[in-house]
Amino acid sequence: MTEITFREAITRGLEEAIEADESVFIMGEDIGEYGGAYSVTKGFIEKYGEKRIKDTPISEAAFVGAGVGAASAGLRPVVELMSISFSLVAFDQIVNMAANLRYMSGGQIKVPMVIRAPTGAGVQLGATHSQSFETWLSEVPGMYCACPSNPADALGLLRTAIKSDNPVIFAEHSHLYGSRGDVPEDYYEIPFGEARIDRVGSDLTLVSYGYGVHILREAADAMAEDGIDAEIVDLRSLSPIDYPTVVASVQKTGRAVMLDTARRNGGAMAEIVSEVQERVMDWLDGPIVRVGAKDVPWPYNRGLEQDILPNAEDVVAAAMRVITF
Amino acid sequence: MTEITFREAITRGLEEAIEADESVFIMGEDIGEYGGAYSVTKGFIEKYGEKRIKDTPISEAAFVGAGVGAASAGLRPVVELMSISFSLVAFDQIVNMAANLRYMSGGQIKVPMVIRAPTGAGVQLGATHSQSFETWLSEVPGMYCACPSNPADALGLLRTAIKSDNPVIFAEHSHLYGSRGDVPEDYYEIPFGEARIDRVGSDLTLVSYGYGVHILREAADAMAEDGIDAEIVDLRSLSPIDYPTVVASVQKTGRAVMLDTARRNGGAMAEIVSEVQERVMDWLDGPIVRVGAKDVPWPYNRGLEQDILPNAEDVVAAAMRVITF
Amino acid sequence: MEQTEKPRITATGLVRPVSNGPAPVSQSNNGFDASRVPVLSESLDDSELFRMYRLMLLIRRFEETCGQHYSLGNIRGFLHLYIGQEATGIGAITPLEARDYIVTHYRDHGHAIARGLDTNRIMAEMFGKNTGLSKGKGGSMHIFDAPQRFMGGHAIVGAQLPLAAGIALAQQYMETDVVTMVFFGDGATNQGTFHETLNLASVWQLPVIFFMENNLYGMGSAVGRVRHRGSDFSDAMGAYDVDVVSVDGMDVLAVREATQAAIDQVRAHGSPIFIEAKTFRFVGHSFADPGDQYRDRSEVDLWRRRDPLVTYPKRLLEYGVVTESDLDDLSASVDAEIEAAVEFAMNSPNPDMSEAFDDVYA
Amino acid sequence: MEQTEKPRITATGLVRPVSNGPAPVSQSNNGFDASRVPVLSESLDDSELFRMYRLMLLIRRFEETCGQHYSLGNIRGFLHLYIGQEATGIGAITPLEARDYIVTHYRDHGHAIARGLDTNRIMAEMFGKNTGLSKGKGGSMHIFDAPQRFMGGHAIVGAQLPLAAGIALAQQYMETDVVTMVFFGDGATNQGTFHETLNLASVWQLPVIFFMENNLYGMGSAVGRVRHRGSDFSDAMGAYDVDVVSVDGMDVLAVREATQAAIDQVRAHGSPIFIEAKTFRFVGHSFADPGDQYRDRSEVDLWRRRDPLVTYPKRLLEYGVVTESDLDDLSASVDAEIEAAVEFAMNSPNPDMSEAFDDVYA
Ligand SMILES: Cc1ncc(C[n+]2csc(CCOP(=O)(O)OP(=O)(O)O)c2C)c(N)n1
Ligand SMILES: Cc1ncc(C[n+]2csc(CCOP(=O)(O)OP(=O)(O)O)c2C)c(N)n1
Ligand SMILES: [Mg+2]
Ligand SMILES: [Mg+2]
Repeated sequence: MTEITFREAITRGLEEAIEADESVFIMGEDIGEYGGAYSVTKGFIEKYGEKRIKDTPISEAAFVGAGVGAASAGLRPVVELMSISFSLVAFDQIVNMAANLRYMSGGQIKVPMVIRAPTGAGVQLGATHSQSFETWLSEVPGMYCACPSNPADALGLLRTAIKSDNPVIFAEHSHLYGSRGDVPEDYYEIPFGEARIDRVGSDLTLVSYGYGVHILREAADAMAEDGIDAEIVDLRSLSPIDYPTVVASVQKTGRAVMLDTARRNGGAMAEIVSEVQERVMDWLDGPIVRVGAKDVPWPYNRGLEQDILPNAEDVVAAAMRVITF
Repeated sequence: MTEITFREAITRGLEEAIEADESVFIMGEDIGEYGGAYSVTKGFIEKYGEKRIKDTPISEAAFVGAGVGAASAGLRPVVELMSISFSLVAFDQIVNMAANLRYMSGGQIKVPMVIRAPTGAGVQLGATHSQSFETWLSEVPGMYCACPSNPADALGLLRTAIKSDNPVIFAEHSHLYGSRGDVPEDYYEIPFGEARIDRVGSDLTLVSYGYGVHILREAADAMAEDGIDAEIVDLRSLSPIDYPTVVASVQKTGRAVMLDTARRNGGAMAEIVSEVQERVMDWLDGPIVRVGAKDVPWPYNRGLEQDILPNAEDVVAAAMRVITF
Repeated sequence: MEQTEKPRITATGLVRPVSNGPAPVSQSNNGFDASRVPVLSESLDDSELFRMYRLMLLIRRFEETCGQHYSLGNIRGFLHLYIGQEATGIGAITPLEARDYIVTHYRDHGHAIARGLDTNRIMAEMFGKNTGLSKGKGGSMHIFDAPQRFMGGHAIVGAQLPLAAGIALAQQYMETDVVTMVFFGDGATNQGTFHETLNLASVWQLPVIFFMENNLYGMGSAVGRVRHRGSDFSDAMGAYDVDVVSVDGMDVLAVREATQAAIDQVRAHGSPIFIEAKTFRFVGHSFADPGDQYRDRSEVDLWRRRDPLVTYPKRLLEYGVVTESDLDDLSASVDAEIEAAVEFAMNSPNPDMSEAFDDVYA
Repeated sequence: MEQTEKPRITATGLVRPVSNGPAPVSQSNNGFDASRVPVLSESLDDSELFRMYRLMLLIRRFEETCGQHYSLGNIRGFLHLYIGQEATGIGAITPLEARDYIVTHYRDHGHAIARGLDTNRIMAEMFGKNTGLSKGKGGSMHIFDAPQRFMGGHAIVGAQLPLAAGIALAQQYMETDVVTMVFFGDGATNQGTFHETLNLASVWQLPVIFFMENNLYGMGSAVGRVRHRGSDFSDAMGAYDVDVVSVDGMDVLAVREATQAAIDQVRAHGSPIFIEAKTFRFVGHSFADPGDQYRDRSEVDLWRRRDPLVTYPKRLLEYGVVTESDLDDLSASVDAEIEAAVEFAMNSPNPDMSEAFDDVYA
């Protein structure tokens, strides 16, 4: 095990892939000479050259679509969006092209492309720059969506993503880049659709992904002090969702709180809560309570933004509602 | 009361608004000389002229955004998208501009714009042309989303939409244009967020909107033959959602089935099911079961498409699951 | 068909780089021997000239037959016929090599047939059958044949352009000499993807041919109503420093020569070229549209007088490439092929319900 | 400042319609009296010349102060400084009338100050305070002042262009003579909205000025790396048949004259105009970017030598519009205004938590 940052894990995953597979290349705005908005690809262009590291114009629709085309012709593009907020200008290329091509063509065309994008609110970027569109994109059949919460998962999931013959949305919460964690020395991959029990507990199940897992840990620690033993499920991918693991945990504890760092309204947890209550209603000792950001656009002011964002206290309060139901 | 078609109701609503308010104009692809892809604006350009009826280039991002601009400068544009599937190329203008402007500006700018769009699958248009993006758009704070199921509601909701000082997504299921229904002679409006009890019943609650309500009616009729008395809630708007009405009905019946004509995975009902179970878990005699289209892209073949689409049988089967829980 | 010597004329493709100003330069006349004029074509032998006509007729009859089966309810969804534009598609696609890629929009059957895809399987796709090229999942607007490098059939206006740029990028990356040709209409030039993709292709010098079929209308919108400068697109390319070829899309040989020259250039030099062919659809935008509301009968008639299915065989006869009886035989053979295709489509099974869940993920 | 007679020179705005070819035509010299050369400006009186300098200095000091408060954590999010581009913003915005609209991107404080918005409230917005123009909800990238027709501050590259077209459409619809001016960078020209909006403005002949501040870099991307033809955008406008004005963005009087001519033309005739001002940001793209990784120190130095905050006051001194002591007074007054703005922002309350839920719906 070596401790590295989340950023370093992504960097390592990309470098490995570039070095191992000639067909892998990276494309995005300012990933080359500038070194990437979040410095993930710093030094890449000097090391791997302009063929493998392609700086693009500010034309998300065109270069995401070009990624789809290159993938359909045999390459393995890893496309970086500077922010998942900017995916909107390329939404047609992602949702209607990348995800549908294989099906529309009766299986003739495969699209082995990864779209990496920083996601999430909390750094005061305001309404248009703080979005979490992985929640929408994870609902599109034909694509996968990975949302790692720590360096080891980031590396393992990124390996899987780049090897996948399907388009993958790889959502990196911007709060995580500097966070540290142990990464195994030996090569490993983490398949999509395998949630991770981040913490074993018996009183209630907490479910989230990405940065949300860190909030859950804080909440679980706080509850532990009150003698409440929470289990944490880190989904690791929003598509597919590992229902067996979620359901098993809920069956064990009988209670669940599910957390989105995105807006609660229409967040990824809406789907999971609906599905889980439908599957195991009779195991539930109370409603499944969702926590997420409040239903307003993202404000700039720090106090307002923090107030809108969900935090550990919100999770604890939700847990108490379930426990005292 | 006069019986008119859904199409005629929309046409009437538009004509009324054009005639009553100088600041209302209509903009979209082929709405003028061509008469509109679904003939809603047939004859308008001859009647109202090119100023009020603006044919646009195939530039959804630009003309939706121009609608936002015109609205922010005092007009009341009604923008027609030829299909809600095409909203994707304008998603940034809708989601990040139309919906956020008011908030980002601290309330200084209002955007009284209606975006009308035919929606829904079922006419074999394949993966890219059969989408139901009102489910996503209804999740965006700062916008409303209306989804009428019949001519009277269409007219009443459209009046509200055009008078609203907020952006409104007005989703018209394409199956409905030819359907007929009675419309009151006297002027009326239907506010957003007021669901309609389409059918009173006591055994279980069926919830949907738009074309889904017609499927629910068929299912309720079938169940009635088996002595099951279903109540139907027609949401009429997906944003805001009339939770008091939905919740009251579920409290009364203790059971609910919720239907999307969109894909079940990530459909509008995910949110509503999650919310309702959280609010009234203790009133439930069984899980809330969702019905919706299967989780694959839309195929062209009629048999496949019909199989993927939800129908009355699916609703009945879901109802039986709840009832026999 | 007879093989005796015959007079020939040269096709008149107008080929010019935009930076050279408006003077037409026919790049196809290199090594041209004046003593042999008039000729029908410098570079094509009779069998190829005849094959092109066969494909044109195949498209026409295919499209007419599709119309009938749409009325019968055997074909559904949207059906965009290519009738009137055959000379463009045949002239553009026949000079491509098997290793070249084609990407197109929803008005795609013509291109599919021009590419020589199996008529049976195209028709079966129209009928939504399991034997269709896209197993019945794509339909009329989404014809794919990956082994033939026919990469769709795309129904969102302009969406196919980035895809083509990406395929061309892959060729550049893999250092092949493969050309990617992408078709789109005049209306598609109003989508942001058109601009973004041209810029991308230009700044990266991608080996792609942007082939605009300017049929003067995007659905019901005449070009001049949605574009300030009306229907001449050549100047617009100045923004991208992309070479432009303008050609008469009703003249199959002109299109072929112009396109061949463009293909040769792209294959050799790798940079993008923009071809504009002026053409016309004789029918409505889709089968639902009578096509007479937004354009005058007289305009349609004018173009119909230039119907390539009339003018081209006339030239072939004039220059002795074919005889009347060749044409009769051809007609019968084409009819037989279409009939067989319909038969094949009719008799093919629908996909099994379980197939709805296939092909979502690899 | 003294009011005696003084020599003047004419500013050198290069104003030409694209169709007239490359010959520069100064449209601002109508009625020009050769006997009075050199003059500083034909049309602006001393107080206006001085006011422009005051605004320029106000921007510079405002931006520097914002940088300090970003480092202190009082300003957060992204902060895009306008330092180096002041001459462009002042030259472009000062000739607008109060009834004209301005739309811009995230690099917007300069424009806001040029428009004469309340410095206190701009600063308070940067600090996220309740007294900010957008009540603290917008921040640096989203400055709005609707009564002053300052319509943002937009952070998605290119997204503000359709908005501006729509505002201009409303003016055409309501038959006003109001001009809408929209600012964007060189990088924004690579977004589809740029193309779509120019076409829309052109086909509908909207009264809008597209004002490109070409600072030669979009974040870390030099224009030539993302655009085949590099940094000369004039030709690109041929596609839209939109008149083009190219101007030296470091020369505030040149920008002002060129823009005034454009405004007059748009106000009178209603059709769109495209202005390109070549300028430079002396600092990084945002405060997080040192700005030295993707461009040479020497390039930055070259531009810094043309710093309008040095060259313009020098001219004002040379031509006797101001004295050294006027400049000292001005500096003190600007510092006092900025200091007051910081004071105001510091002392203003944060929005109440309940306000998070206001302004979502009308
Ligand atoms: C983004 C988008 N907007 C609108 C449509 C509807 N539509 C389909 S074809 C078409 C006209 C396209 O015209 P053109 O590009 O000239 O091609 P043509 O049909 O003439 O071959 C329109 C508006 C669409 N499919 N996609
Ligand atoms: C659609 C979109 N893509 C990317 C970004 C990130 N981004 C913000 S500013 C910028 C550079 C824009 O450059 P330019 O238009 O030249 O303006 P400048 O910053 O030089 O004033 C980029 C890439 C964004 N905000 N929106
Ligand atoms: Mg056309
Ligand atoms: Mg720039």
